[in-house]
Amino acid sequence: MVESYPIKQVIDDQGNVVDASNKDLINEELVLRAYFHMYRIRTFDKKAKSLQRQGRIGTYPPFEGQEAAQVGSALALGEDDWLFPTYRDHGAMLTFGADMTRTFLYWNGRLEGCVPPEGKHIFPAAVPIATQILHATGASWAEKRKGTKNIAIAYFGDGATSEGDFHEGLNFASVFQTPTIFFNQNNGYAISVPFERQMNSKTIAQKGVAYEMPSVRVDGNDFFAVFFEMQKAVERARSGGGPTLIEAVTWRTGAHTTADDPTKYRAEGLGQDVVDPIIRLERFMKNAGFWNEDVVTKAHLEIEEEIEAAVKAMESYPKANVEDLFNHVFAELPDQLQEQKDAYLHLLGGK
Amino acid sequence: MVESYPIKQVIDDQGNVVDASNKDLINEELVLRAYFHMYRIRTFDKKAKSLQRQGRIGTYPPFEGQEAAQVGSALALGEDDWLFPTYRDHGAMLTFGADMTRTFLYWNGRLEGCVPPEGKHIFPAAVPIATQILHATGASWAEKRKGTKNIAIAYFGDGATSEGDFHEGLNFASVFQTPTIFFNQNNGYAISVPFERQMNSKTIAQKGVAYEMPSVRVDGNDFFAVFFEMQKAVERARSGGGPTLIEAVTWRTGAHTTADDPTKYRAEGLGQDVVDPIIRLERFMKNAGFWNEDVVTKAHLEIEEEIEAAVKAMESYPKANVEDLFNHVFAELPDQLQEQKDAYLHLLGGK
Amino acid sequence: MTTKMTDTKIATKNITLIQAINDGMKIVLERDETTLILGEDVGKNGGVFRATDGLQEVFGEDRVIDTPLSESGIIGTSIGLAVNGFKPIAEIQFMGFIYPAYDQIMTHASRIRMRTMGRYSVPMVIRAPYGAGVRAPEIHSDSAEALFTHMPGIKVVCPATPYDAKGLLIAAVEDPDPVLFMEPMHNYRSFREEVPIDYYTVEIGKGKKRMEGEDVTLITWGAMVPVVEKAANQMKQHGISCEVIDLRTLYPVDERIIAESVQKTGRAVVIHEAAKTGGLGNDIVSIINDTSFLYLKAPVERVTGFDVPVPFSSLENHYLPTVERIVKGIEKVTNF
Amino acid sequence: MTTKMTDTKIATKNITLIQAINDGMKIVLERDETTLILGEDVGKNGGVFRATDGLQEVFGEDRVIDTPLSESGIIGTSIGLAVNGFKPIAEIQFMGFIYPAYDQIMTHASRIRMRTMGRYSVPMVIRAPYGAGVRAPEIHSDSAEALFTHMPGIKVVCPATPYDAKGLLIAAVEDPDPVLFMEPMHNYRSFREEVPIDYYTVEIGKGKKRMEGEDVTLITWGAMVPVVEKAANQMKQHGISCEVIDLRTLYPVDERIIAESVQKTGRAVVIHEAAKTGGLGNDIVSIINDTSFLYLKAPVERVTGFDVPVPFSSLENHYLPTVERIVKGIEKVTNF
Ligand SMILES: Cc1ncc(C[n+]2csc(CCOP(=O)(O)OP(=O)(O)O)c2C)c(N)n1
Ligand SMILES: Cc1ncc(C[n+]2csc(CCOP(=O)(O)OP(=O)(O)O)c2C)c(N)n1
Ligand SMILES: [Mg+2]
Ligand SMILES: [Mg+2]
Repeated sequence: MVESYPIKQVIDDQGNVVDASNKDLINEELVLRAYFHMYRIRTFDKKAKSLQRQGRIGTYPPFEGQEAAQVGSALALGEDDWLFPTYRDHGAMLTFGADMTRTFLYWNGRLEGCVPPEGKHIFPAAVPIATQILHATGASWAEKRKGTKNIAIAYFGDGATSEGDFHEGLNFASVFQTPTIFFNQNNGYAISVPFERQMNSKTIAQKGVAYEMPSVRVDGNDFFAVFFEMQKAVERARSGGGPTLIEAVTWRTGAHTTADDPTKYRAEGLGQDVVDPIIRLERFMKNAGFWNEDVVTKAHLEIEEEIEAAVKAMESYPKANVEDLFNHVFAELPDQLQEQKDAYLHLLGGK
Repeated sequence: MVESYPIKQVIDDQGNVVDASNKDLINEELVLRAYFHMYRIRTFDKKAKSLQRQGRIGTYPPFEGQEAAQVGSALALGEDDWLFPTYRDHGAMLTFGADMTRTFLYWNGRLEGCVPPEGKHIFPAAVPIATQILHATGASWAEKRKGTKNIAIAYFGDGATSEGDFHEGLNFASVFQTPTIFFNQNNGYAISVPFERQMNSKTIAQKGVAYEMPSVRVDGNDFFAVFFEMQKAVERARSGGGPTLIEAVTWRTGAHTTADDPTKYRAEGLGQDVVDPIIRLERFMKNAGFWNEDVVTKAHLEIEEEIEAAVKAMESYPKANVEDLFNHVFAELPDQLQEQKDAYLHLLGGK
Repeated sequence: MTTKMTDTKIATKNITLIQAINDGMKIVLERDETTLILGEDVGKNGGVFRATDGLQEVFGEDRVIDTPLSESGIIGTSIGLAVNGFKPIAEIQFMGFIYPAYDQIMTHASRIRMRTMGRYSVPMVIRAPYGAGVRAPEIHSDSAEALFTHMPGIKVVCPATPYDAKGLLIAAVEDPDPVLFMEPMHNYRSFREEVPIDYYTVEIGKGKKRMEGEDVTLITWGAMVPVVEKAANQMKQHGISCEVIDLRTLYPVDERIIAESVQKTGRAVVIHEAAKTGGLGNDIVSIINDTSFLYLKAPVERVTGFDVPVPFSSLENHYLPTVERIVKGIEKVTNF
Repeated sequence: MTTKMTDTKIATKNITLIQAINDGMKIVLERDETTLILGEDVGKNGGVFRATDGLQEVFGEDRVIDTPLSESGIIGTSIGLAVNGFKPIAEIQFMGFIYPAYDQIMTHASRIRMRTMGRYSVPMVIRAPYGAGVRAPEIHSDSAEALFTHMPGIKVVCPATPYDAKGLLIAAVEDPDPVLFMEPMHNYRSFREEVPIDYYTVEIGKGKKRMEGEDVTLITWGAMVPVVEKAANQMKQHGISCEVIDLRTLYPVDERIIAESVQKTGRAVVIHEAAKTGGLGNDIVSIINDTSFLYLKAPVERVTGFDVPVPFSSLENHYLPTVERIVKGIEKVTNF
């Protein structure tokens, strides 16, 4: 089966173009956007890890190594599309337009982190694995029913494919031909469990066969491969062609979360041959004449400033409001809950 | 995909041999066993429907039309194998050695119907769809761990493939290479929902690809096709080759259950071209010289007597014992439950 | 089913509970084009109980949707539809088959408003026939309300009569939050009632006094209501006057109606089908403990299903609270 | 972790609750070769909390098994293993992820003995870390005991201390029926205790009096035990003497220890993390109502989580019962 799903690549590890079919589409604007976003979320990720180490935010799941997959997919979306992320996809969320301060807030245990900017369809990250796959199917089905051309993307990992909701979601999407993209980041691990123990199949793409769903396997560390395959899937979905399953083969460079110790289960040196997606893009930029030191330096500065500002905003954010414990459970609080709230606020006030 | 899964057939609708590769294996003993069991469970099924109409048993799910699939699969099992049926597989259960009186009792709302004969590994029919697929995986895994050559078969319908447990079961089986046979009876309907609305794939067999699991599509109304493909799967499982998915394409001749009215959802005449599996076997027997009027008549009589005796035994069975409401919830009743039991028995006694 | 004009000029018809539910759905599908029906066999077949009978013919396959056999799938996609502008009415064929969807309801349907501070919400109704006593196969007869009253973020409703069924169903669909709508199978066709032909609602969160009484308060809901009324009538003959309360909504429970009644009678019996331990009866005991402690003349009695799985049909009548057991319970509190 | 001989010559070691659980599993894996451990990350990684640390090294990949990420799969295959001669100890990584397996537990694990009149049974332990207060992400902090105490056919156990954890775990594995073993994450490493090195069991179904008192009975379990003890100590300074009961088993509950204590003190406060409505606290109120009505000097008070989803970590300390809220509860019953 694995032969039926060759890994699509546009640039190789050295940044050389290996598939020139989309060459015309690779222009400066695209390259710089890709670089900017990948560098931006990488810097965010580093900052978040460092904040966690300093106890300034809570447990944090880094996505280092998956930037090409997250940026390549998110940049292929349109303004009005829907994004259903996991806890590891804040890179994609930020690229798609999530607020950075709120993203930090989320990882600091703040409800506000779940609220997307007005008009942006970004669902809060799904923590129970694979559940969001059904929400994306439903939300994109709603778009189809409304007669729009909007689509939804569901992000999920290799481990998520073992859950029943993965299967039920893909089946619903294929039966109702919803405009949904099932975007898998196969980063080799589900916490400590390697891909080979998660499933007996050599690819995730082949799981599309069960649903007669178009599927494709791409090099998830190759921004262009991800972006162009995403574009195809987006186009198919928008034009009524139904869902697509994309397997982006990538690698989780770091730990599962800041609470995880990969040396417990990952042989030393494993994955060292994986070329970092940003280095790969840089190599391509240099090879292909897109590298402009001034532009890059300016972008770095801009990004650092943005992140510093977001950290500051997160840390000076008004304290969590106790009332939010109660206020959003229902549109209108039932009497019992109102009483519980009143009594508790009274107790706090009486301190 | 459908081309990759041609429907395996040994005899055609007219009872002619179309695939002679197993011809040597078709001997009188096998043919007569097949005929006996198919006729036996058909007669049971008819009796059960009639008992239900007379209010002598409760709601009943007939399996008419699926006899070749159920007998063909069950006869390929060994004494010590495990059978995990659904509510529609009492044909397979009876063939494998379930007690007929108890089978009637089950459909009369009696707990006793779930208890297999001593030493026979027959699980009670799973009512929540697809759940038994995981039990079969676990029980056969246990056999593998014990180092036996025993296997387990899980029966399930086309509708069951939509449940998460179907997916999780096949994934576990393929990861742990358990000796499990996933035996699907694709009878065209899940109550009123036709196959084409249950899934977008044209076959169920192709779902094996997701798990890199050998799978095959057989004519489920052709006893020999089912039996020989089952034998292959059994052999593979016993010899450490892991699980197999079998799609037996068949047809539910009657209603979903005696409470169902298929005219609500099934166009008149639909399925009328399906040749009854018993007629098909009879044609083969006549064509191939296995038909012996005396033997057949004797078998019919024997079967009728057995069924009459079982009905009698069911109807003269001791009344349901109230204590059974409490006795088997735990190995030892907790105090609270013992009190509930005592109080209730006291109340009944005080009448 | 003949139309009738009552004094107040509201046109009514004499229908069963299941017809009332069908009627309620028809009205909401007509009034609000964002409403959808999803479930197994709800379309062509009109539901295994005929609750959605005829609706697909009127509203099309696009709004009355036969789904694959997958409860988590039904609820999960309904959540996606609900956050994006639709109001799904999802049918779970029997309440005993809601468990595969428990995760989606528990971690998403009930939490999305909270998690997004109101940005997204899930205005969805989950319909589920529940309860024993109709000789159904295994697992078909569970009463799982307590698994949902304990789940913050979802309301739980359970009508006992055709009138309440229609009015509560429409209210549930209009509710901005998820509502589990439990339907007493046993009452589906057991009696008829005059029900307004047109749109009306019954307020969620309000119980109803079905019988006035002085000596004991009987608190119940759903399929148990007629059984409790029978017991109350029987007690009348023995000179004991029972007040019968049908809770109708199981979350949020109408605490006031309970407290007012128990403060009058000083005695209470709670009756439900589900197992005693962990059952909603315990919550009622707590409410009485909290609100009416000093009024109580006897411990509150619970007459419920036993702490055993709902049994096979041959034993289900032993499992269900009977008039006799309820009478015993009433005698216990009156003789205390 | 030094070995120590007590007076009675039982060798003990001073370990945390999570070490005690690890120790308990090691002992059962040694004693009974039909025991298996299954779960996500339980093997090489030794569990996300290190509960199974080192066990795969000792017992091999064949007995300490990393499974695919699929809770229904873990429980469903464990059921198959259990009916066919094995004793699976299935880990659910956090209790908030048990919901996808709810169907398998509800319709099979808990019912198979009943359905087959004892022919088949499911001697399985489901381990699940639960509770808030450790700044975990969303859904990781649920306390879902009431969803299982209401499920006939399964026992529910919840230790608060290292000693009880090991003894109850071994008892759970030896129990012939399924046992849900809830582990208070908050207490995993918060304190140590002398625990016998060797095999011992703590009886399932028996609570434990942690403090003797005269004025009020405080009933709790798991992670709330230390908080309640703190409150009790604080009350002592105000001249109010509290009896503290750690239930340890949540089904079947030790009704006697509750009744005896409340009949002595005449007052009770139940404390738990889960939401108030539908929480186990209501069952305790009912038990007191049934057994000790005439002894009660005040309504039983419940100090619990609010009827809201367990919140994000920034608000979890407001959600959890605090010493202050418990003190208020005690004052309420003593000042009634
Ligand atoms: C239903 C459920 N079970 C278990 C967990 C605990 N858990 C969190 S992340 C994770 C691994 C997920 O692996 P994968 O899907 O590959 O995504 P990745 O973390 O690699 O991005 C697990 C087991 C969970 N969040 N939800
Ligand atoms: C979890 C669950 N959901 C719904 C049902 C109700 N139900 C009983 S049989 C059935 C259809 C099953 O179809 P299929 O798997 O094709 O088997 P068949 O009945 O055709 O043999 C349904 C929906 C159930 N038993 N369990
Ligand atoms: Mg992964
Ligand atoms: Mg079918």
